[in-house]
Amino acid sequence: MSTHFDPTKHISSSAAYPEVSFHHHDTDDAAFKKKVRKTTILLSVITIIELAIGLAIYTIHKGENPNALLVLMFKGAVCILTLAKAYYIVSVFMHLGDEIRNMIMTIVVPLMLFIWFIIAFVADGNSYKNLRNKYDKHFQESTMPADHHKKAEEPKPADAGGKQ
Amino acid sequence: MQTTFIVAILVLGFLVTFQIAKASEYVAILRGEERSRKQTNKINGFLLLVFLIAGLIGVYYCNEQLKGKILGAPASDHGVLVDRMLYITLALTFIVFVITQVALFWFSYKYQESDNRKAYYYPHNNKLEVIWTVIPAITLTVLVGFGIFYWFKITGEAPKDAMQVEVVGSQFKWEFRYPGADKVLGKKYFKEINDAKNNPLGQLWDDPANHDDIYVSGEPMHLVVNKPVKLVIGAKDVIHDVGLAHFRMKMDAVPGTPTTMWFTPTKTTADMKKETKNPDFVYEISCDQMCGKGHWSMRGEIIVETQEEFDAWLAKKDPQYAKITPAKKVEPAKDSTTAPAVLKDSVIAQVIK
Amino acid sequence: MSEALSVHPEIVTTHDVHHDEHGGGHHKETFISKYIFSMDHKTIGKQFLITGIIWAIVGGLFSVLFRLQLGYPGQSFPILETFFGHWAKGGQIQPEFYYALVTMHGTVLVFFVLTAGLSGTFANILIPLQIGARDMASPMLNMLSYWFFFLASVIMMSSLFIQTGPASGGWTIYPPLSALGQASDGSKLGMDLWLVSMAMFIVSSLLGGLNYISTILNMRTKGMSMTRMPLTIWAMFFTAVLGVLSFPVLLSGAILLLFDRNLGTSFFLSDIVVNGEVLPNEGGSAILFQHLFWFLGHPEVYIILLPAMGMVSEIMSVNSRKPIFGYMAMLGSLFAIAILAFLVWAHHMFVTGLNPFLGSIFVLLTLLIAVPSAIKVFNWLTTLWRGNIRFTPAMLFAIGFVSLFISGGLTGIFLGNSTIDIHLHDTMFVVAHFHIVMGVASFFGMFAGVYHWFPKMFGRYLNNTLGYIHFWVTMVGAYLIFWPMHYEGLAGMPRRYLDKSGWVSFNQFGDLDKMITVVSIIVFAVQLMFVFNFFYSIFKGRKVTTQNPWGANTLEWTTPIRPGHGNWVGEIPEVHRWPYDYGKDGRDFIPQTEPIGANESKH
Amino acid sequence: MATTANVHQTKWWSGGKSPFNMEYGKLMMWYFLMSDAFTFGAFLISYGSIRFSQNFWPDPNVVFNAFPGAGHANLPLAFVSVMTFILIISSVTMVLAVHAGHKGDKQAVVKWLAWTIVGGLAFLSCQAWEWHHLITGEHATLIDGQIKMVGQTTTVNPWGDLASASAVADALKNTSHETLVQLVSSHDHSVSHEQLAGMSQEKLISMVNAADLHIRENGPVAFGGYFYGITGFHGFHVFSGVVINIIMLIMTQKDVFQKRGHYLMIEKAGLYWHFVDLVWVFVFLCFYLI
Repeated sequence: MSTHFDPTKHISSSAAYPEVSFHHHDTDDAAFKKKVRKTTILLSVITIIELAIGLAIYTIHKGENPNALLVLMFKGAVCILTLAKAYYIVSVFMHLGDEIRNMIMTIVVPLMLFIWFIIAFVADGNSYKNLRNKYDKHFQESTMPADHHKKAEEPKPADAGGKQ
Repeated sequence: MQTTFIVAILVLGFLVTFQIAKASEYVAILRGEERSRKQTNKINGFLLLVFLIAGLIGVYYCNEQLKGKILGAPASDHGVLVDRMLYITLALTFIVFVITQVALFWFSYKYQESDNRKAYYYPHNNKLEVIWTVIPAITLTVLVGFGIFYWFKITGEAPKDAMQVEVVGSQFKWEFRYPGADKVLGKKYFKEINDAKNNPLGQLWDDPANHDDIYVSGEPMHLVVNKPVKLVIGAKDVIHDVGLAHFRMKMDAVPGTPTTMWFTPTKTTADMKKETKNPDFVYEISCDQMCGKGHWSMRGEIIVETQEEFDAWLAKKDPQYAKITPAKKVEPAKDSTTAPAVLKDSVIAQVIK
Repeated sequence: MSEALSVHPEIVTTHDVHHDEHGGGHHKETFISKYIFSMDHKTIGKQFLITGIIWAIVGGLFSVLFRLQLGYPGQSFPILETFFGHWAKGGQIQPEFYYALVTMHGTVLVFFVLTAGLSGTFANILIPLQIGARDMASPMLNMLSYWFFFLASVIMMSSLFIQTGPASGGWTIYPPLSALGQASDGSKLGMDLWLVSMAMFIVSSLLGGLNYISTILNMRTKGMSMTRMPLTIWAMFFTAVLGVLSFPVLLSGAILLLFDRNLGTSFFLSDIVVNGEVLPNEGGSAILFQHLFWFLGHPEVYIILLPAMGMVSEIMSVNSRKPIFGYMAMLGSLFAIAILAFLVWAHHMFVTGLNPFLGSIFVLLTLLIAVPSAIKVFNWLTTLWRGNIRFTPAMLFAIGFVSLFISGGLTGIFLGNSTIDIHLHDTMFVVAHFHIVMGVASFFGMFAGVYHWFPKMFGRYLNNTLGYIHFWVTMVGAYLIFWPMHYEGLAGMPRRYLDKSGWVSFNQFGDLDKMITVVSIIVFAVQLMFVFNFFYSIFKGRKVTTQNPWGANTLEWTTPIRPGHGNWVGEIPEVHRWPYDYGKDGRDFIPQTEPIGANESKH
Repeated sequence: MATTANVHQTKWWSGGKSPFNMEYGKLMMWYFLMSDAFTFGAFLISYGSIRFSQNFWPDPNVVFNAFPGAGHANLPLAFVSVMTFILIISSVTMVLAVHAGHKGDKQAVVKWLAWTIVGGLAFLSCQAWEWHHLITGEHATLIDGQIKMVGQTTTVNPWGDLASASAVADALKNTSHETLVQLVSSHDHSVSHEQLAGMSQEKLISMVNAADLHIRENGPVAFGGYFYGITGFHGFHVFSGVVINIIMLIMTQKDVFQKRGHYLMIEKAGLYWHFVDLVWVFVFLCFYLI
């Protein structure tokens, strides 16, 4: 990675332009460590909550009448928690929060593209599912989960664990 | 020999051109670069004007020559919408085309370098810029509005009484399936596709809806004039595309994902033969999506006819099921009705085999 | 340190001292370090340009070959068999060969010529020179960028020589065709090589793009604020942003396709029976690949077009002796185009069974692009208005660019409208449209750039007379080839058909196809003449004797006639004004380096 | 006009200095990570698209329920939470290494980098175990009308919907003798494997307790492709991150950064490492949680 243009030699000599400084200002040791500790704990707590929700979804699925809406809400909650986690990692661990606004914007703004990217792809996937279900009845019958149309035929088994 | 000759001519022409070019460079230096630059400037300014005029005449001439070859009036109701949209767009864009091209070349010619004139320092004019942001925006709103209106009409739900035909593409042929008397296309599964077992589309025989389905291949698809038809489109191997130039319709045939299109043919093949004065006229299905080395020859035909003609044609066809029935031990219709719906069709098919 | 360089011109000296500490081969200026593994952005730019020219000859030759088939289907050209053996059995181009040719023509010209050869060349040459930097942010990565491109070239080139031939499923390589060796010979080894080559190409493009972005943002000389940058630089900047954000998506698609081909996965494959063989794959989506492909593919169109737009703006202003009209509007429209480029990809997929509602949103977003495009055209026209225009070959190509951009842009309004696209999708209309607006127009931008900056690159001029012949034949030829082609498309004639004589609906254009073939051969010959002019003039061209031959304002003309590595001798000049002060206050031009005068009028 | 456009920001944007107050290398790293985010984004979004095109998708709690050394115990998400914590902790050690670099504290940099490398290697080992477990663990699955013992691969997915009893009954007739032996011995431990092997097909079928087996159909096969593809691509990033960190460690040991007077390289390596953690957060979300 080293190039013959080595920036490092000259950074110290940048005193003529005091605003050009490549050093972070959070050198206050105690405050920094406290911030890192806080973030670590926060990330851990969020992860634990996520796991709890994951297990809750599992329990709901095992139950007699899975509540689709509740599962969906749980899943939405997990997504939001994940975004919160991502925010803390980027902002604190990657120090983006300490950069100046210009920098933050050049990173955050392009990420907005993901919104339409995700919506369009997922909507399209969903639309193909609908097409198949409508015009390929065999596909629908052979892949639709049992509780939608097989229920009358057999009781839903309780244990879903895989066998080794 | 001929090739050698052509190459020789080209090389010779090139050498001559190059010598002239080299000489003109020297001449320019001798006569003074400034002077010769001004001269070439005049020539090129003039040529730009010539290009504009010749170009516009060329556009007119080209249209005169070729407008008769673009298939004439559409032969379906949706085709009328597509053509209308096309001509609306054409009218608007052609005006813009002429104005901007004329301005471009005229300005180039008019404002070519001259000692008598100084360039006008004109860095911006917000009012002008707003005007030519707003006008295109409004024009395009109109186009988008019409476009989406027609688009939803064309891609919307087919009428309830539409006849259904399944179209399946594979390298490099089209196959068709008519739903028969029950008007329902039976289920199919690609792993059942087996030409040797007379099952080219992978129909699942335990589905009674399949028993009257009529399979057609190696001959044209037949459609009824003025009766909406809904094509259910699929492919076996790679992506193909059902292109119906005369109906102005098109839809990809994608393996694994059924697609559909519907339209109402408004002219029978006989009508079109008269209209085009071509006794060999036939509606064609072109494959419009690159599908392998035979893509260019993946041709299907459609015959649009009256209801009576169609009925007579269909009556002569046997359902595909009839071709395999003698081989079967059990009476399949009964079998499939008694079998629990839970059973996977493929499993049943396996058992039957 | 180049960072620090631009910050403190005085450090330039340190820079030189610093060189020797590392003691790399670079400083000894051997042939290898100067011309081969050079880290000088100018040399790298020339490497991109020359590699691009070689590829353009190859890609152009392919088009001549398949045009022969299209113009003269059924006719035998024995010479073809001499050169291509069984690919042209009996002197006739075989279907496999035809499809290999069109696929490689598209791939080569879109990626290797118009992406690497155009934006790679001019981003490299112009960015440091026009923003006032000694080199790219990271010259090392910049060099690697070229060599990854070279590697990609070698791999792609090698695929032309294998037994089963190169990829031949169209340059868009839609699976399942591209995923199944059973379905097409071109989908065997050739396709793997295509994908690997593209992966290398993407790495190259990313290394380049990251460099361009950080250089433009971080290394502008003193006074070169963002709104004092020439439009070329803005165009290169948005081009790099487009590349950096969209090429990775193609990389993902390519990786998934490689998996489908070689590891038995089912990302894009489902329900397939090929030649009677039932494949086990279920659950994939063939259309998904098209989404991934066009998520790059559409921005790619602008990756090709934006640099041309930027250079045309600059050249037009210089040669009209007038400021570019509406600098901020030009900049805003570039920005709008860059944003919209990411949002409209599925307009290439209106007839894939795309959900009609989703389709209508894509129609709306697509036609929005026409607004910034219209602004650009009107602003170019106004730039010409009341100018004092010098028709250098570069200027002629710039005018030609605008003409082609109008023609091709307007047909885009047809195709972007899903209703019309139902009829025109995948017909010759599409071919005509994108060749005019993205192919020929971008080439015109590239030619304009080459003619304009050749003196800076090599210290000599290209031969003017050959330049004028080149322009006029290409301009007339481009319209003769592609204008009538629209009519074939309006007749519904599908693209990639090598012989239409068997079709009742499409066999009426035989004479037209002959004419197009003849013209395209002539145009190709004239391009060869340009290539000759290019290489001849590098060594024998008229020498540049003045530092600023075009009377231009931008910084590159403040460097020595043949600038060395580091570009400026002594300090990098400071910038005091925007680059478009032409004809201001009665002065022909005022370079960017000149401080604002006391009595100078405001604009 | 050009000069007055951004008066309040002139300080940053007017040229001659970095508008971000940032050295170019770090800037390039950031933008590289942006583009890498689009690579991963494209993978994950494709996965989403395919998932939304399916009627059925396996419940991750069912798929990922094993833990090393815990035998057949049903411990959904337990192992992956360990992996997640390993990565979070390694991210923290990296932060501390970067921080130590800011202070020029070589010993601390070495210490924290070493821990980060350990964390990365631990994560890779966990992933290796998980892949191995998924690929080799065999599950009785109804495929094409017969029951087969399969692992999770790119071509089969043993986590489909539960098969109906009648389908299983039909499928047993087509099932190979060997598979039947395995099926019986998996829940009937009273008979030895050799004895079972000697029994007839019919006898074995009668011994199979179909209701107890919970045989699943072949699930969506794209699941395996995406799981191995994306976690593999992420694992590749972790691996390259570990390599980068090892290089950084060696360079630190050799006082390269000390001589330069700063530890900016560590900072860039840190950005990469955190990005790997960031991606895992989303992989974790997409594959294990929802």
